[in-house]
Amino acid sequence: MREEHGNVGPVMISKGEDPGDVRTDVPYQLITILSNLYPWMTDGKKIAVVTRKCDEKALAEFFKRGYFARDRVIQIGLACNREQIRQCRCSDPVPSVVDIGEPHGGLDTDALSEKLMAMSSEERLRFWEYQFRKCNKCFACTTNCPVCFCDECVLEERTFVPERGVPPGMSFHMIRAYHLSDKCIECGECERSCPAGIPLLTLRKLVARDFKEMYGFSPGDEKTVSPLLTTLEGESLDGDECDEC
Amino acid sequence: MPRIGVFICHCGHNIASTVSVEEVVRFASTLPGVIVADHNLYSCSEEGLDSIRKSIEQNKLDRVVVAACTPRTHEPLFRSVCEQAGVNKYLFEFVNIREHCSWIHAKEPANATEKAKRLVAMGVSKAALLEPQTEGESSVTPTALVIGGGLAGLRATASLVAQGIDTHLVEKESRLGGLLNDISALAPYSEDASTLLKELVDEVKASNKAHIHLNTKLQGVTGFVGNFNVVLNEAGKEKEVRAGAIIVATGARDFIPTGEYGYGSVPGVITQLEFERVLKTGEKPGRVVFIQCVGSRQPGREYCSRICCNTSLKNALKVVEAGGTATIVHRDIMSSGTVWEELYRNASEKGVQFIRYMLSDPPRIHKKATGIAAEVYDEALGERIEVDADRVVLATPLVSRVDSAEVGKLLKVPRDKHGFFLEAHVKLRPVEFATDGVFICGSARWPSSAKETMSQALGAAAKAAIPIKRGKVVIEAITAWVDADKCAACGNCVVSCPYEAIEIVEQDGKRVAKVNETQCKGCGACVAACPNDAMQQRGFTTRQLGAMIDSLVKHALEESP
Amino acid sequence: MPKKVVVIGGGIAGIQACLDIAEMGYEVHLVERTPSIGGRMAQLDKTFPTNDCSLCILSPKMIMCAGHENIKLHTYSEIQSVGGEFPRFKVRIREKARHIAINRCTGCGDCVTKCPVKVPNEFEEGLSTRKAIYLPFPQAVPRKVTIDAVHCRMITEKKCGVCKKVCQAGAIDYDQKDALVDIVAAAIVVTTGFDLFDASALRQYGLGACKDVVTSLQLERILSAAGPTGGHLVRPSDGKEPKKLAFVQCVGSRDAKMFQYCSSVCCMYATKESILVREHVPDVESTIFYMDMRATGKGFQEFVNRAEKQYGVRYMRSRPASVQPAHGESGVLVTYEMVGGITGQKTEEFDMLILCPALVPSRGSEELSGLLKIELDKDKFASTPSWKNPIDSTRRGVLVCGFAAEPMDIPDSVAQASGVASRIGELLQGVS
Amino acid sequence: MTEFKPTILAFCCNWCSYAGADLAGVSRLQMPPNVHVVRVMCSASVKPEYVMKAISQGIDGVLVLGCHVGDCHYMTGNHRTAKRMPVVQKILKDIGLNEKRVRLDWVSAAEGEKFQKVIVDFVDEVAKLGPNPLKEVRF
Repeated sequence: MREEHGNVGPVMISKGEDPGDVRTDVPYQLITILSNLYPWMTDGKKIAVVTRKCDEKALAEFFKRGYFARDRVIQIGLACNREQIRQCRCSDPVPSVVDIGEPHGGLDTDALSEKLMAMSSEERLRFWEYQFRKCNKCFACTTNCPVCFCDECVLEERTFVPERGVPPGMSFHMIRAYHLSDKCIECGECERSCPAGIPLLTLRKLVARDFKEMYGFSPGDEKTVSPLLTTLEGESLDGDECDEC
Repeated sequence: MPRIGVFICHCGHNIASTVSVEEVVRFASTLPGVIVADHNLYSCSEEGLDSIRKSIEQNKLDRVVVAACTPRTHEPLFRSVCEQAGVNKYLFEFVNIREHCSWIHAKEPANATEKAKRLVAMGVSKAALLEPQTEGESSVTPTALVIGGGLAGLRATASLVAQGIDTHLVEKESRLGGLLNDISALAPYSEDASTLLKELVDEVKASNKAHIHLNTKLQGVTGFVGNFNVVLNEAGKEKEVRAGAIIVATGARDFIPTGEYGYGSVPGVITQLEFERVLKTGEKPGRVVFIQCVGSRQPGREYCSRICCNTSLKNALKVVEAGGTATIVHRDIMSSGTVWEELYRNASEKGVQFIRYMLSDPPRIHKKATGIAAEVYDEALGERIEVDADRVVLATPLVSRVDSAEVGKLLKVPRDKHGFFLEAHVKLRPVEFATDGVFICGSARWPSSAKETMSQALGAAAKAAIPIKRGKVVIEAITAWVDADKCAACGNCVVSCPYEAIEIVEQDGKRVAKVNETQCKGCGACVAACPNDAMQQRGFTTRQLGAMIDSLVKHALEESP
Repeated sequence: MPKKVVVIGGGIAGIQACLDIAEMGYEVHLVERTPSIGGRMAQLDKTFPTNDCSLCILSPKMIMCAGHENIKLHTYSEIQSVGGEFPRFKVRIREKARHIAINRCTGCGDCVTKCPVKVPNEFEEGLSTRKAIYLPFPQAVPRKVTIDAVHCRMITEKKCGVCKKVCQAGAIDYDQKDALVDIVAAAIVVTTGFDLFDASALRQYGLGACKDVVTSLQLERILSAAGPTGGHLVRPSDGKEPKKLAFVQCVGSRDAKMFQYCSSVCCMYATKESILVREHVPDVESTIFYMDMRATGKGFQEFVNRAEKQYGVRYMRSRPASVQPAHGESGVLVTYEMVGGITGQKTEEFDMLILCPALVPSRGSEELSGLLKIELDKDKFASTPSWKNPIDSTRRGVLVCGFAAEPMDIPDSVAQASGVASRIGELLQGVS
Repeated sequence: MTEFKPTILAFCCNWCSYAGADLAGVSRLQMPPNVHVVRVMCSASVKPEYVMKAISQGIDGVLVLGCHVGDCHYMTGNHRTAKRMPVVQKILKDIGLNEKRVRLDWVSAAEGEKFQKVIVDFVDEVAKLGPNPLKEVRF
């Protein structure tokens, strides 16, 4: 990242080029940018990217789907500072290899999540209803999301989100929550980029917690397959056997 | 804009006595895209079909909706009418307002009518989005597989090989013949059961088309009609065979009493099958009392096992012929038809005694100094009488085999609440399963006499032989396809497909998923796995199903009072 | 050239046999005596033990049969003669004159509306009338009218001709003659089914003498939505809704002087009908007089238990000794012996009595057996003595299935009919 | 006040649960007229998106019925349904809806009575939950 004219933006530095005065204290979804760049890297050369822990997980999701060749992406581990961790309510901020920065421990709790789950369901619904009314369907959340892989978004289909106007209906947010349930790496980019200030990261965290409880699975590990894609092997369900047989 | 015709069936009174068909017709005619809405007393009658055919032609319809009974029985019929009138058969949509409406809401006609309207609206909204399809074909492995080497399996195998079809016969025991091995004689035939059985076994063994696998169990089945891959476990060794069709002939076993009538405690109290073995030895039977319905036609096991009365009649006659005496203690003598009724008459005439007991007052068995006494309340006389006996034979029902559950699971075919296999339709498809290419015969379906078993085995053999003789099966056009523009090649579909029919390929410089349609069986698992709207199933596209939901919302929530 | 098979009888057994034989690749000629296929099953309202609507499940099969490329229907036709031997039987079929150009008739029914002659309707078991030109029932296959030459005034007296005037298709042909069709058949299948024994011969049961005594098949028609009463349960004498019904089993069957055998299906259809009447008239009470309750098929005993517990059907083990008219025109008095400890005779009044008569081999089956040179058993059903091939008659290449061989229910008939296809496959394997 | 009659959408697989529903019909098993069956080939083809869309539009309850686990006509189709639907239920819960509005159950072709029981129970349960609050939420 480099500051130019008062704005901090991502910068690409070629081999042999002087990196100059770069900054690493501003959170930015570099993996989303990498995913746009990657198809153009037809020369077979490698690229290094500054990766926070969440970026590392996002990369794992890319590798898993065969979008990036593992050996062409070199990770420069960046440990987030305390302020960044606080903003993301991040529980897992330390990359596997720390090249830059001081490692700090994660936070166990997200105050908003706790508050929401302590509410009655009516209150919780009212909360989200208030939040989602602000949505102006700008698709910033999906565009900036590193693990939204589709070119055309299903949420633009009237089949699934029937409301033509703005704001979209609840299905917009529910379907997005479902799609991210087995791949959201909790980078917080959706929440950061949302012009309406909807606490989207909190919704992700709520669903992620349930998902982990049910299936013992968290996204961001290249080795594990999403439980939504596996069979029940060995598991039995209630009502499996017909009682009368 | 589609041109939709909607046809509502009265089904005589079956629908019309609950649902106001006229009201549904009026409503249907207001739905978008509907050119004509009509009704028939019986849409499936020649008259009904003819009027649909004419309406398609006169109104130049390009989509047809019939609201009647269930697509599971009647869809082919209406599809063929569409074809005859020049409309692709996949432009037909079936709405079930009988099984799913009139029959189950018989006491609330107004609500049922409203529901029928909503169901029709949903069907019409789907129909508007239907697209014409063409069907594929797949070849058939010219081999059959028969599971079970008892009477049913043997006869089915004999028939298939006689028709020139290679057949694998799988038997879990070390010898063929099943229950028949233990039976003394088969009424009403004069020859001994073992002579008859040997004749059939020899016939099968002599054919070079019959491949007999003894000590063998079914281990795994994959594939579909025409091309099943079956893994057998032959005496501990795995063996793979391929088959175009499968016949289930796993039979049944006799119920072993759990202490009823002194079984296990009073000597001389034995089951019918044990008595068959006694008769086989030629031992003098002495005084014999047969007790019918032991463990059947009572709470817990309600059914009548069909063959036990006739077996007792046959054995009672044998007892009398051997100089003994026989008494049959029964609740009803189930000797239906000509042959068995004659046997009943013969037994009566030859001196077999019949005493009727009531379920509420079953016979009691006492041990005596010599022999056994059976105390029975005779319903006809209204008196309690005692009969002395050397043996008490308990006629127990046939019950399903424990391992039929496993066979059912492997083949994905259902069983009824008693564990007998459940055929596709109890009246008109007695030897078929709902699953194409898998058939059923003999006592695995329901207790059957030898003669009935033979008929059913021949029936199942015919059903199995048909696809093999035709050499091909048609693949219904419900397979999946990919909208390449929307596909992001995430691979969810590849992992979700149970048939490994999907792969990621490079197409026009883009990585996309591709469906191999001959492998696709049309389950649609990939559709739900796709995070986008790229994966679609023919006849069940996301737009079609989405439209049905929208329609329900519109008619149930927005327009209801 | 595919080998040919002749199937005699277009009931459910014949239809199923045709479909399976045709699917195996043989050419099938179905010979049916009446103007439509469908047989007895077409007359039934519902079927036991699921109460599935009979025509609803039969109709698709009838239509498939008519539309199959390998099946040729010869309706209103009879077997004239049979020569030759297996596998080259020479079968001569007489296609009786319908007096209709079958290719022109559209089945519109204009002629039927205008025809002035009314005769008892066989399909409705005489409960209503039909015209001299008629379609046997609305779902008939083929949907073509037939002129009943015995009753048509134009044919008998050369007076009338209304149907010809109204027929816009020009399909009426009063001078049409019977046509003969010769077929060399590799095999012949007999599926001639059953008729009802005429229970008026047993005078103690009052059929004919009491207006409110009907046969079980008449009740099926009364219960049918398409039947003579539009599905309303009414008794013949006064058209009123009966509240108390009785069914008598084994009328003529299991009878030493009449028919010794058991007709197999009556216990179950009486149970079914007693449930159905309750669905039509909720407070109707039914009593079934029976000898042995033979509920041996899949789900049958459960069906009987349900009738007894849920529908309040009273099962009475007794064979009524006499049936007399009740006071006046309507109702019947049934006298029967009590059992179960309380002995003695009892006379009870019922609003309507339904007889379940013996089901006998269909009319003409004895003559047919003569033409086919097959033996009958002592009950006059076609003899099928083979243990291994229970659908073989006594003559090679002639097969029998369904009720023609022995009393049996629909699924047993259907299983046998499919079996016929296998048996033909076996017999004709390697035969050129 | 009239008793609340929920509107319910049910997805039934062709091989087991739709056949079970047919059997319930043939057996004349009576049940409330609130349930609208959509036939699909396998429960695995039911996109969770359909369920969420229906709930979002105000449908009071959605039933997804498949073959019993192990009996799926397509081998493992219903395994996937069994994995997907609980996630939908959790999302409902997390945004403040009752997760009982979505139910997954298994009905075989032989279980007409089970079908009736599932329908009666589910209608009863959803009726107790009251109208889907999203019905009144028009964004």
